[in-house]
Amino acid sequence: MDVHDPRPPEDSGLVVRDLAVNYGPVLALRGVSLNVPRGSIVTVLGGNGAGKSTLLRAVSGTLRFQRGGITAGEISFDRVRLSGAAASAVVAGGVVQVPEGRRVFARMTVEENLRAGALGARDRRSAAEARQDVLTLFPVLAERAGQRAGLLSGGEQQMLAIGRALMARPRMLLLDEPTLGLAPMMAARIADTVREINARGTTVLLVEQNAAMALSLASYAYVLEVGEVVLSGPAAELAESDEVRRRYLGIEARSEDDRDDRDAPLAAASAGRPVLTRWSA
Amino acid sequence: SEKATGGAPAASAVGSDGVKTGPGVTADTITLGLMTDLTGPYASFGKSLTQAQQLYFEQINTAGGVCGRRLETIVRDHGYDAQKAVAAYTEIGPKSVALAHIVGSPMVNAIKQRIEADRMLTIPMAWATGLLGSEPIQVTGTTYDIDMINGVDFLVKEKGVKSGDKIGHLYFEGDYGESALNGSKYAAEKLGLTVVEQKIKATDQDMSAQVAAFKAEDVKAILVSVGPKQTASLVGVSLAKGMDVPFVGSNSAYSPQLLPTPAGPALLKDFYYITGGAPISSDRPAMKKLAADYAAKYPGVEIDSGVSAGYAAAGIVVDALKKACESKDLSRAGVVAAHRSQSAWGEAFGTTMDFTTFDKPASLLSYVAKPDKDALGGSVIFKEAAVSDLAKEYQVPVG
Amino acid sequence: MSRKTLAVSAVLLVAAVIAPFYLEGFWLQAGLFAMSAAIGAIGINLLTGATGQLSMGHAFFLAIGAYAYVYFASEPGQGGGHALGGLGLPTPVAAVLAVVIAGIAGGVFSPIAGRLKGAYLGIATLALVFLGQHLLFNAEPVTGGFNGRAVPPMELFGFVFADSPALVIAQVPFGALERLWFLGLAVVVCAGLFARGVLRGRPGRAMNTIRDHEIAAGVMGVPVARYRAGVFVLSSMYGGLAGVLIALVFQRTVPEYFGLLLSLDYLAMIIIGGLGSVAGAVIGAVFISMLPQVLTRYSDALPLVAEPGSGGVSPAEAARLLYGAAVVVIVLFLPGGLFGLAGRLRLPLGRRAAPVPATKNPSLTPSPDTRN
Amino acid sequence: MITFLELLANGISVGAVYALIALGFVIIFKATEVLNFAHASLLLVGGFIVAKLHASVGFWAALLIGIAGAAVLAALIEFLVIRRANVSSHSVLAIATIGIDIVLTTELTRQIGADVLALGDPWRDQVLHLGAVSIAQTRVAALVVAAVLITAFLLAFKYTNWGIAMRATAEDSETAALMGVRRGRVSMGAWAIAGALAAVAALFLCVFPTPGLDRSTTFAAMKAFPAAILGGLDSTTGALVGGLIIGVTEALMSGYQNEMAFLGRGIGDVAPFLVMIVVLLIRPAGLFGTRELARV
Amino acid sequence: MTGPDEVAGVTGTYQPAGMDASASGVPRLDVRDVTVRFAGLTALDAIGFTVEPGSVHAIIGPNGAGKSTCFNVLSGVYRATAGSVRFGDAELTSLLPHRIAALGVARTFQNIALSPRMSVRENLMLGRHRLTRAGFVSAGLRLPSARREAARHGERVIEIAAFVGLTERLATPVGLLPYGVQKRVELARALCMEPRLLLLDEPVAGMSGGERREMAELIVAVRESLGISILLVEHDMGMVMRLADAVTVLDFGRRIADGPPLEVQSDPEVIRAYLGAASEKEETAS
Ligand SMILES: Nc1ncnc2c1ncn2[C@@H]1O[C@H](COP(=O)(O)OP(=O)(O)OP(=O)(O)O)[C@@H](O)[C@H]1O
Ligand SMILES: Nc1ncnc2c1ncn2[C@@H]1O[C@H](COP(=O)(O)OP(=O)(O)OP(=O)(O)O)[C@@H](O)[C@H]1O
Ligand SMILES: CC(C)C[C@H](N)C(=O)O
Ligand SMILES: [Mg+2]
Ligand SMILES: [Mg+2]
Repeated sequence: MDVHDPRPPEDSGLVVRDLAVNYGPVLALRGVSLNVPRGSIVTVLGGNGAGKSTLLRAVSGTLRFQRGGITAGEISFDRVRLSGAAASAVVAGGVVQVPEGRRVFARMTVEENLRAGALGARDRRSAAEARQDVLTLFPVLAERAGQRAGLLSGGEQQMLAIGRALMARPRMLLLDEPTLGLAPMMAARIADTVREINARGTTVLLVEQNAAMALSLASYAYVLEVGEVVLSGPAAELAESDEVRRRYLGIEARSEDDRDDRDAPLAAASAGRPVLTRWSA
Repeated sequence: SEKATGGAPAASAVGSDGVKTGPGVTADTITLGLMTDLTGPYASFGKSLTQAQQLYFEQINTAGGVCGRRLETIVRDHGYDAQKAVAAYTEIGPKSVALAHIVGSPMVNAIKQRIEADRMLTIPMAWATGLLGSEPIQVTGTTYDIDMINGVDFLVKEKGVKSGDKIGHLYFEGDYGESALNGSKYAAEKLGLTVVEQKIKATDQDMSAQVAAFKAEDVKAILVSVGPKQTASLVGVSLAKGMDVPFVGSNSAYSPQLLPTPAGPALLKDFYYITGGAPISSDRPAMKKLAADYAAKYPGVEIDSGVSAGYAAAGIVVDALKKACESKDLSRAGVVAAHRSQSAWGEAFGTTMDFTTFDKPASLLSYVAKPDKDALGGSVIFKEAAVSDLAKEYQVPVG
Repeated sequence: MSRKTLAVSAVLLVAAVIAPFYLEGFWLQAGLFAMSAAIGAIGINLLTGATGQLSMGHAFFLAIGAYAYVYFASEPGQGGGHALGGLGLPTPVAAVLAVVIAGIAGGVFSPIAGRLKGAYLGIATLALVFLGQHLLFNAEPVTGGFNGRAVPPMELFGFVFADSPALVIAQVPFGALERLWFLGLAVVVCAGLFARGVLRGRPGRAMNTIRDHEIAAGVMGVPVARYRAGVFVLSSMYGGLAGVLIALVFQRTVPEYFGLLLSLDYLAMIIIGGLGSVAGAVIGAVFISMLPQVLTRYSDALPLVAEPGSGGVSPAEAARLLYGAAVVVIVLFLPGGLFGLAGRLRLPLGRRAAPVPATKNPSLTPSPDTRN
Repeated sequence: MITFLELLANGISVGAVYALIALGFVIIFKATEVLNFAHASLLLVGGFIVAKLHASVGFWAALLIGIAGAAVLAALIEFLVIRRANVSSHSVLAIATIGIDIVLTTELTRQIGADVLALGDPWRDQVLHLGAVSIAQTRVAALVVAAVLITAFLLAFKYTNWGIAMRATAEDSETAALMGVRRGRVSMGAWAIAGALAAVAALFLCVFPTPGLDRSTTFAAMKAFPAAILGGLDSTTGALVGGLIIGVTEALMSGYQNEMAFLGRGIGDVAPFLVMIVVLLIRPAGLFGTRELARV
Repeated sequence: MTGPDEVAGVTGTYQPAGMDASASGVPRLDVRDVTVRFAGLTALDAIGFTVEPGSVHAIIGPNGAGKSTCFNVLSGVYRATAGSVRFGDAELTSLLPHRIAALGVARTFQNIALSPRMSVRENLMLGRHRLTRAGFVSAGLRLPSARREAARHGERVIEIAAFVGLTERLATPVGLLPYGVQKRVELARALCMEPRLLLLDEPVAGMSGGERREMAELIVAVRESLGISILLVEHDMGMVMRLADAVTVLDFGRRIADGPPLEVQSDPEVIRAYLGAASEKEETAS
């Protein structure tokens, strides 16, 4: 894995400066600044509702679909301004997102989903090539080419979603929880894939609940809480921090051995949980 | 409480001139209701009716009014919708002494009960047989069945249809079509003909299937009791498919608006329609005057059968009011009674009507009219008014 | 019910009770149309609003109610040139039976209603309207064909809801409309309360879940097809009840009335009033049924609206233009309908939950294929 | 037998017109999942423009303008209403199109008034004789046009990027946007095309066997509903087959009305709906429609 | 690979604290030779396993292995092409979903399937559907019986909400809640059915580490206090290892392993198909 300078020049790659986003009355992001240097993998961690997906939507220009909007700040990719641009312009600029929850086109076949991915591609001729790459990466998609995507299993759909995004041959990939619901082996595969895609020169911004995996992939990490960046630093450093371990890795205390933690009996009545008795009626 | 309710019979009063009055009549005005169709399928007809009647009332007012009172009108558009008609009647009924016209038999049917309860003289602009049998309701001239009987008679006498032949009848679902069908079936039975029925809805536009069916039965003539558009399609398709037979329509089956359409030539060829009221192009002085007055008041407006029909209907109402005034009773019941005392009305308009009974059509005389591009109103008399023997024998089903 | 809603309801009720003493017949009749429409709209809101089943066949069930009442209540006789059947039952019995028959008609349709969704169900129910009118025109011994039939006035414990015998209360002559007003009011209130109970109770939850996530509903123990059919039957019964009332107001049934436009009116009502609630249905019903009446009545005073026959926009046209525009405007700007608007205006006063954000797979007709 | 063939030919030829109208429903449904009730008024607009202009600019020019006009109007509907509506379901949008239809139809019928407007087509009332059976030339033209257009759209939906973009947008416009699809363009394009189709359909609906365009023309569009549903709302093939089935059913039932008098006269208008109901009982998504997928 | 007999031997040993499972009315779930075919695809190929009363049984396997399909068969959403599922005396394969629910089989969904505009309370009350009777008439007329019923079950809903930690959220529309909380609402709704068998499809997917832990504790608490059987699909191997008494592994619709967690975890076939070589070091993290 290539080690980047943790503080790269501010103007290459994706630059987000002082971003504020709201959904109607709900303020979802406040003063968020981050930087994804060209060629790197950067991850954003955060609990549910922290605003991770919102951040990606802001970059992709799809906030308005959720009745949201950017109220302040700027986003640019390789010095091209993205804030305010239409979603199609962002894609044309080489920034492609794999949305949270897969969102495959359920009624279209796998093949058609892949073709949809190539719609916004800058270079139509390379679509065939891209398709070849995707099918090599996920052979199951070739097997299921004619099946309607809605009938794929969750993991298969996730592969399709990533494959679909790769069809546009992005320069930058935004991944929103790509391993959600994936089997461990598949999650590992996805991790390898991300690494591989990155190695081919695609910049990656990764949003993950699976913090361990994300931190192992990324060179730099940001932690988002309730719409604000509360922590940031080189991924390896963050992985060592107590706060991150407790909240995102689900490990109780630093000192405890991992294996012990896992084997420790889960206390049912922990934290004063009320007891539920059987209903008798 | 000063509440004016539609339900309760309003008290009659006697005015200072000794004339008994009721709803719709004050010391100096008489109010007539017009329930017309200005936005529905018969909008153009309704418009002509309304304008012709307003012309008539204006002329009467200029000449001093009726019984020392000015005639006023309240016009309500029901758009050929029964609920709107009911609503409109509730609104204008209590304020009117009579309804100078109401378009469409479904609308009349919808408020029939109330008209009878209110004893409100009403002139329907519809000629279904079902409208007979109600004292305050006066259908003008013939009903559709009489027209069709006279029409079949015309086919046999002048168009070479003979006993044993089949004739087609294309008709609308609803009382218009079905009362016309009653007439044709009656006449056919008497004359040894067979009727091939084809019932359609007002929304049907293309008569190809019906023509095919008629053709299959080898009909010798076709009766038409539908709307003008369906007539045009029927006639056009028949000729195009080489079925060259005479067509005889009810009075609502033709409209001069059809002449400029591609079906125009076909209509001019062998199509006739039967009507109890003379076409406006007929050379009676009353008609000529009406045409002139109407053109003067509404310059550039097309004249159709609605003009003469509406004008005559207005005349019926005004004459009833005049008669009622003579007997010093302008209450609704008084007006109906006065109206029912006339046995020979309308000579001037070309059809003499007898109003003394209400379970028979006021007249059995039908004209045969024929489309004509150049004539006023788009049609001319082809055959003067006559009653067939069949029509005289015919027992009108009343109910 | 909060204290405020209670107060508002009380005021409305008092106003409704004293109305006949002040309003002229035209308004009473318009009010009765609105009441009938309200009942029908509550019914279709149960189906379309709460359960997510698009129905364009509501007019059919109104027709069933109206004609069944007439048939059950009339004595056999002659009319329109042919024999008319009738059972001559006491009118309240006839009314109840009419509602039941409408429900049965809905039940007969349940193999379709239980299986179809969305646009497919919408158009399938559209077929009912055409089929219904075909029957009305052709089943003459029952329906009187195109002539329709006279509607026997309702008679409850010897009290006749008709103009005669004359009745004067507080110096106001009480004709058919005044009497029916109270009958209508009672029926609307009962129908509304019943629907409210259904919506807020166990069936209502099941209906909403069927709308939002059919499979989940089934897995949680809701017999989905049976519930769908059941709601369809209930909504048909509301339609039938509305039909009985409208027949009593018209005093005559005519087949033309029960057409496609009537069905569309009902859909417009629940959109304009607000989907899924009783109050929304009532507000929408009042809006749609009063709009043309008001415009016609004040046509002289309205600048845009020309006198009938004078060539401008007639009141009827103006009403339709407004009605169409209202539907569009509400869909665009007031997703909760007028009832939702009322709620929003109340917001500064009362405490209300924040508006629910649009979900990713929002559904009146959920598409379960997306794995949401 | 001749009668049967003639009725069949009639049915097929009317069916072609229904198919054209149904195709309009299908396209918009595919693009936006909306059942477009305003299609009837688009029909009226297209026809109205042709009728008003043919005398001054000639039929073909008028037809082009009519097609353009209806397309623009449809695009406007998309732009002003469909795109902006924030609704909880597609049924609500369908009801919104009812509102649009009411507004447009009211205004247009006001304009048309009581007239019956001829469209000035070149076929006039000529018929084509095939042995003993004769068909109006307009209907032959309609059949050819419908077949060509429907095939074209079938291919376009399947194989062009436009088709893919359209279906993607219909399913999930947000995700489609993430693919770089310009949602506005796609769905507006679909509406415009449907509008254009409506004008073409209006042409065939208002020429020869019918006398011309008038205020009741929109009602004819109602028959295309069972056609579209019967075939499957999201299938172009379905539109064609559905249209033909409805046309033939209607023609046969009307033609053999006498033999079927026990069903009540006028059954010809109801029969299409009955056929549709029967089909839906067996196939809830129509003959060619995609069944809604259900999985959790 | 382990045979069915051994499985029974292993899993049968579990007894919930202070409660005799068989006596508490929780029957055994017996899945035998269930096959599900979709056009051209065999999603489940004659699989079988047994869930002992009161135990936590996990189904794991790669994506698309047929786990959710299996759940769908158990809950009546899909009809099996062949095979039998017996829950006590009842044969489930021929029953509609609501009939299965009536037997006390409850489930959560891989993708949240709540009514977003209804409040948490209403969503939970839906869970009581099978236990309540009020129909259109009694609800419409607000008969006393319906009111009493609503009150009684309302109380139980509050109890369950407290147990799951939703007390504060009862009045909130579900659509407004964060994802993790919605997942808990799903669980609570299933508990509201008073199930004897609880099917949990990826209960912690999409949750952060902290939330996963909480959910796992909750599941343990459910088993402890109710003694019901739990069938669990989960990709979080750490969680499966901690919670499950027995594990069935599916791959391409076939059962490739079945047995106690530790045994299954070291099965080479399972490592090949599911866990991958990386599993040894990966599991600690998740
Ligand atoms: N469409 C919307 N309308 C209103 N508020 C929204 C909308 N989408 C998200 N929010 C709010 O914005 C905030 C951030 O949400 P976001 O989806 O970005 O979080 P997230 O970090 O991606 O969470 P998760 O891990 O659950 O995916 C949350 O408080 C959420 O409730
Ligand atoms: N309704 C259906 N029609 C056709 N194929 C289906 C259907 N439902 C599921 N499948 C197929 O069956 C296989 C098993 O799917 P299932 O959802 O059971 O997998 P899973 O084990 O739950 O996977 P995951 O862990 O990804 O959720 C998949 O290949 C899927 O495509
Ligand atoms: C001229 C029309 C208004 C008459 C119509 N045919 C009817 O009887 O209703
Ligand atoms: Mg997110
Ligand atoms: Mg699954």
